[in-house]
Amino acid sequence: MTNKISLNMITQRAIEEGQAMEKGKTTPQYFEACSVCEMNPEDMKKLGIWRNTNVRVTSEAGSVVVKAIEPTQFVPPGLAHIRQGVWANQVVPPRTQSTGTPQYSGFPVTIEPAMNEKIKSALELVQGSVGMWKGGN
Amino acid sequence: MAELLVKGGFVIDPTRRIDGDVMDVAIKDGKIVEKVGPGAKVIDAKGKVVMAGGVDVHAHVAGPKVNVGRLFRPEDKLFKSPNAQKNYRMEMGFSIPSTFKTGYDYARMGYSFVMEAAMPPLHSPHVHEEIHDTPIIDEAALPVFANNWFVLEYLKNGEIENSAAYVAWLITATKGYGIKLVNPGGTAAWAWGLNCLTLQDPVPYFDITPAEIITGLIKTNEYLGLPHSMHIHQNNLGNPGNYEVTLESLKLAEGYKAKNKFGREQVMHSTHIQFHSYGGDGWANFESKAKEVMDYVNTQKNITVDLGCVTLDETTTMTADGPFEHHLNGLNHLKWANVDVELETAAGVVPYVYDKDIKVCGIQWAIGLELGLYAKDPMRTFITTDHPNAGPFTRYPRIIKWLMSKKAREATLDTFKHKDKVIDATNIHGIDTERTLYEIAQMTRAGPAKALGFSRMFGGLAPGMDADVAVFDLNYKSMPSDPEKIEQAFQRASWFIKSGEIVVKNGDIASHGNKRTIWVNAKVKENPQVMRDIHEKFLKDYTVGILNYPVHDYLAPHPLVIDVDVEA
Amino acid sequence: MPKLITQVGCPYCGSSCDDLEVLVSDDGKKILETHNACVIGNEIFHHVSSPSRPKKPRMRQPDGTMKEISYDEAVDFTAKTLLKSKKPLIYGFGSTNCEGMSAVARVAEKAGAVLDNCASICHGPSFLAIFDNGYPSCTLGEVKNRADVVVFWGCNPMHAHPRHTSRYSIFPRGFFTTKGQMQRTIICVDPRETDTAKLADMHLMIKQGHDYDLFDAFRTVLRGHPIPEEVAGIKREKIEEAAEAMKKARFCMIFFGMGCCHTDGRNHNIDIAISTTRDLNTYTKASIMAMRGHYNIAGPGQVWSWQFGFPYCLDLSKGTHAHMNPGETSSIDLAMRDEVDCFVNVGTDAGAHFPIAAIKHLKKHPFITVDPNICMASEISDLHIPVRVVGVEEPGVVYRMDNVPIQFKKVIDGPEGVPSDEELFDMVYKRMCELTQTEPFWILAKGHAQASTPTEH
Amino acid sequence: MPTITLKPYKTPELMLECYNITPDVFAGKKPEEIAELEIREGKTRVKLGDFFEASGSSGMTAAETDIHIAGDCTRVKYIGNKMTAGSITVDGNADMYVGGWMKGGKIHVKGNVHSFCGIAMEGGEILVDGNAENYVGCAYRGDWRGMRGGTIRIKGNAGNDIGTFMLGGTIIIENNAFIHVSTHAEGGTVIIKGDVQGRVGGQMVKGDIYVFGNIQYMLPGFKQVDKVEKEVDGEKATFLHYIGDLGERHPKSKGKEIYANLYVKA
Repeated sequence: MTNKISLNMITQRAIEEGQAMEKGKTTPQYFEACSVCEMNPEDMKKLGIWRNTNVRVTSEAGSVVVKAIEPTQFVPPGLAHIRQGVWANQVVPPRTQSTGTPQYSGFPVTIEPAMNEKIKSALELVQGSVGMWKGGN
Repeated sequence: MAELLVKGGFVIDPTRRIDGDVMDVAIKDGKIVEKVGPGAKVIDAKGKVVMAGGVDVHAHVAGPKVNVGRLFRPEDKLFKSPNAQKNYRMEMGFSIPSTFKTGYDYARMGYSFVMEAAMPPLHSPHVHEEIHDTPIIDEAALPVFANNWFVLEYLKNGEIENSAAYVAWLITATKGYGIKLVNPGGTAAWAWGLNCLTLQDPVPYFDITPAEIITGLIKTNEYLGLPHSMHIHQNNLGNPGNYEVTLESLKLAEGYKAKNKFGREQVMHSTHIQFHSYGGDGWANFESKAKEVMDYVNTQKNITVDLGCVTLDETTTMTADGPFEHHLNGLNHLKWANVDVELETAAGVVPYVYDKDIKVCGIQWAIGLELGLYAKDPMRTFITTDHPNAGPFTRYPRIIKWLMSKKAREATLDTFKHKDKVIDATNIHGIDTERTLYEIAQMTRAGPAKALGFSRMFGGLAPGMDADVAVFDLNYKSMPSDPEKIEQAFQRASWFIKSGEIVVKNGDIASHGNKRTIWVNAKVKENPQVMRDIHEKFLKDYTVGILNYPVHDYLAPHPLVIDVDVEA
Repeated sequence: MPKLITQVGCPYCGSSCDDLEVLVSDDGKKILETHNACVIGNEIFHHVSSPSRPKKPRMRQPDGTMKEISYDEAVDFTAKTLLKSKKPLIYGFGSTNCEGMSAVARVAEKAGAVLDNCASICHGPSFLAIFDNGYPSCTLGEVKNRADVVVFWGCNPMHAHPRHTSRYSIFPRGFFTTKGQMQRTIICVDPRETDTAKLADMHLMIKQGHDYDLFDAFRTVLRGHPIPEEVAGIKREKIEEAAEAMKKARFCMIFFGMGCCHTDGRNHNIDIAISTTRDLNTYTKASIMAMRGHYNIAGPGQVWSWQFGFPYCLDLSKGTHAHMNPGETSSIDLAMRDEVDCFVNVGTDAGAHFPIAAIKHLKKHPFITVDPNICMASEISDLHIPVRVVGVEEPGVVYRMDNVPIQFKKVIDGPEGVPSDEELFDMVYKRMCELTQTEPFWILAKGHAQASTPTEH
Repeated sequence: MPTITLKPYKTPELMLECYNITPDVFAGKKPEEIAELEIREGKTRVKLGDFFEASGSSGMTAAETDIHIAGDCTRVKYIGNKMTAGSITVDGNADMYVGGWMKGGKIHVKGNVHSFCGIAMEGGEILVDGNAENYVGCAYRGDWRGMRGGTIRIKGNAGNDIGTFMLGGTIIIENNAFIHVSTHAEGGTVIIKGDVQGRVGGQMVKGDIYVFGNIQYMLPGFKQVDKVEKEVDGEKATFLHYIGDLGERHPKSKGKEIYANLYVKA
């Protein structure tokens, strides 16, 4: 299956993420709060997925598997939102337009279903990216 | 602490009417003493001028608006790092120097004290954080009152006692020093985008006039008997024709007499008078009214002024006069910062280039100097630039040069593109007066020290006073032969001893000294109504809790507290 | 008897609420209850007693595991690493007090480091805009007491600043706004229908990334010129209606957030918002404010501005003077361009909040984390040094989003032997002086915030 | 013209800050002296000779001195910093601040340049054969005095912030540009031969912009007033003439408001 959709991605704060972060980034709450991608049901339909399906999000900077959910705050078709944090930052382009601030919002991504792929933990993602992950896959 | 002997210099000490006598100054334990033992370290001041440490009555050196100026002007730092000295903190900025540079530069000029001229009470912890990080020099800060809701309410009802109780509470809570007025009523009006340009303009909602605020705060100040008088930045600053409002405001002091235990004689200090001595009804016929203003000041013993001299630099204007900065921004279109502070005050910041080739700037330059030259009593007329508004404080030596030398003034005038027009609109060209070193010592030391209530501590070299001694490489016998030498000498003191410690040697910083924060602990009779009002306002209108408002002691770790007890 | 401490500051978001009440156990060691805090603030106060919290520095071993070491060893390692590096980067300060920021600045100056704070990836563009165009702003009490039109542009306080709307901006009844929300018109500009947008009287659902165009349309309309039928996905009538509401306000307040800073144009979105505010002041009173993220992230901007003249991205490697140019001296750019050879992460979690590519670059060199908690950065660090939690175990000055300084309290004692940020960096500084055989100065002049008490009067 | 050749032989670990690579500094110096000039790698002070082999000869004055960098300068900042005369040629790429605060002379970079090329330039010429990153011909942070004179020509693409706060001089981008052209400008000319995504002339007070390609998102503050024939950078074409930014303040001359001009090829 090569079902893919191109969306405009933003990554911003959510209260669920804020609360979970203060609990700890290795907690299940943080995982629940941040490893999700909010997208419009219309776009899910185009992609041929239901809500709560794992998807692979790929940008110019990288790729991450997250769970597609229906927006908790309305997102129009064409736009997608991953709450700020470890998963979002796997795909956020580091380019700053020479201002110092990365492109956290407004960058193109492709999204494809990834039903059988596992969502990695925060620690696995971060340690894995610098070759320090000692856990299994 | 070691003993020091400053030997054989030309001593100038107006507090004892000493003018150029060759004498020694003895120092022990941070104080001037009659004599010291043979083991004292000797500083050879032979052929040099010896004065007390300078006292700056009015500068914006610490606090939120100063820091806005620093923050929003990176270009004020670019390629400007002239004084980097090894093993001292970096020194950054020109018109709004970093705190470290501020302390170092004042010390290099032989100054021991600077008054931060406008502290927004809500931001007082910030002011004290910066004062703490300013090395060497002693500092105090004046909280602003003339647009404060409490004060406006009490004065509207003529309640001087309540006004005094509130002022005492606030000065103590903020570790402040006295009563500052900035554009009375006008800044409160600015919260709705308005202003008070005359003394009769009613303040929106509060239904009080600037004139009533001014007299109310003179009365409040004398009720409390604070070391300093009320200190006013008048209404209608910077506008052509404003000298009339200025004279009207000054006249409000008539009939009031100073009541205090600190030797202060004035009831009103009118600051940066240069900005308030303008004639004409527009920029086209803008002219000097320095003579008219100074003629009045000369007759009134209960008024002191400082000059606010324009130094012809690129600088940064900043004032609690919020509407003025908005107005200025409309004229020069550079960046504009503003902060309205809930219940208390406001502030604006705009960069400004005083260009010698612009006629108005030349006239402003002349007005500041004319005021300094027309003054009959140098003990009531102090040198300032309203730093950084009319120019940075590091230009004081240049102002001294201009005041001391007609040749220097003429040389500057000659560089103006519109020299003739400036001459037409001012009197500077016709003034031959040249200030003496004695008068300069009055205008930078003895005078401001007295006006601030410091005459027992600062401004002179009498035994018992703080051992703040500056040695300048100037020959008293041949003044003012070379005006450039005057500027150079005052820019970098040969020696500066602050609180008995050598902090400057050959113009370089030698020590971080023993910096102090000076504040007034004002006590009045318990006033339940005022305390109730304060608690209610904090509960309802402020966004900060009352417990978190007073400045914690650790922020002023080296305090010099002056007790004022109205009851006693 | 447990003790109720009132008017406690909350070390979470830029609202810096200082009206929390914390019930503390008899022995002053445990937090029993918190009142008035939002869910996030509440979490912080309770998290300090988490058993998993480290109480000693941990050094990475060759096999990848972490081993506890003493603070002296940690200080020594940090001092030597900083001295050895050609250009270390010290970054963070989202969660510490100004005392800590000041102590770090002294270390950074000595180390010839680049000193940067979280604004670099957050409100940095707001600084750039303020440099270029100024900042007509006010304190939050002015909003509470006066604002009758409040615009939230690219910000979502209902999520990011949970009590902002109730303390300052939508609901509170102020001196001139006695009817609270009833008296305020709320305008929200956001590409999503956020929970803040749901509270608004007018939601302009802007096409993502076109904020600059929409501001330009507002300004054009305000000057009485015609605009196209639709700009940034918003119909002309709606733009005119919103512009009219802002112009007719007695006090118009614009709050903006990451929707402006994180998207195309960055600083320019804010720059033109500032121009719009300036324009509005021709007609009425208008003010603008950055919705700063952390409770004291305005702090480093203040402290470093008075110490060096720049709020962030300070390159102190020149020795004689500080240099600042975001885009060059900013953390992400330095990382991506391999311009630094040591990374010290203080009071933040770059591991979680930097784009991962930047972390990969920084990990080529020594990587040190100073933070009370285990976080992503600590778990990839060579050294993790725990410190006390400011606002809970450590008092100090913090600057709220409107730059109002608030003197935060401590409510309980920190874990024994764990220093504050300030103490830690003073130790590092002293060690650096020993190693370089130079005189320390200006040290401990302020004393520590520990001794903090207001004068009785 | 006497030429000093610098041949890079070592790649620095960090970036090199070479404020000294200018004809003004090189003039009158022998290659051995030039090799001794101090440059910076982070906080360490190193010598030009540690990274470059210097040969050839310099002229007595800057105007008589040519510098040829025979290699790549991807990790070298500040080439031609504040130069007043003479010339520099770089055979490869150059990093940030090429020709920063430049007053005269000529710089030719045969590869790409990074950001802040020609920052606060006052005169002279910069020619880049490749692409430029962002902030071509911009102002230093916070300064309202951006590029005041001289010419910058980028033969490839450029990023965002071209001519921000520009007051004078000319910038030519021969290919495409991203966003923000002449933002806050109060003078000067920017010519884009290719396409621009948007934000052209925002907050612009005075000055001229020419776009030969397409502007994807036109700002609402620009209004078409005319259609004109013009010869621009040697190319004759018909342009739609817009004025703006109507949302910004504008000075008046003889009672009439002066606007900035935007010309888009019809």
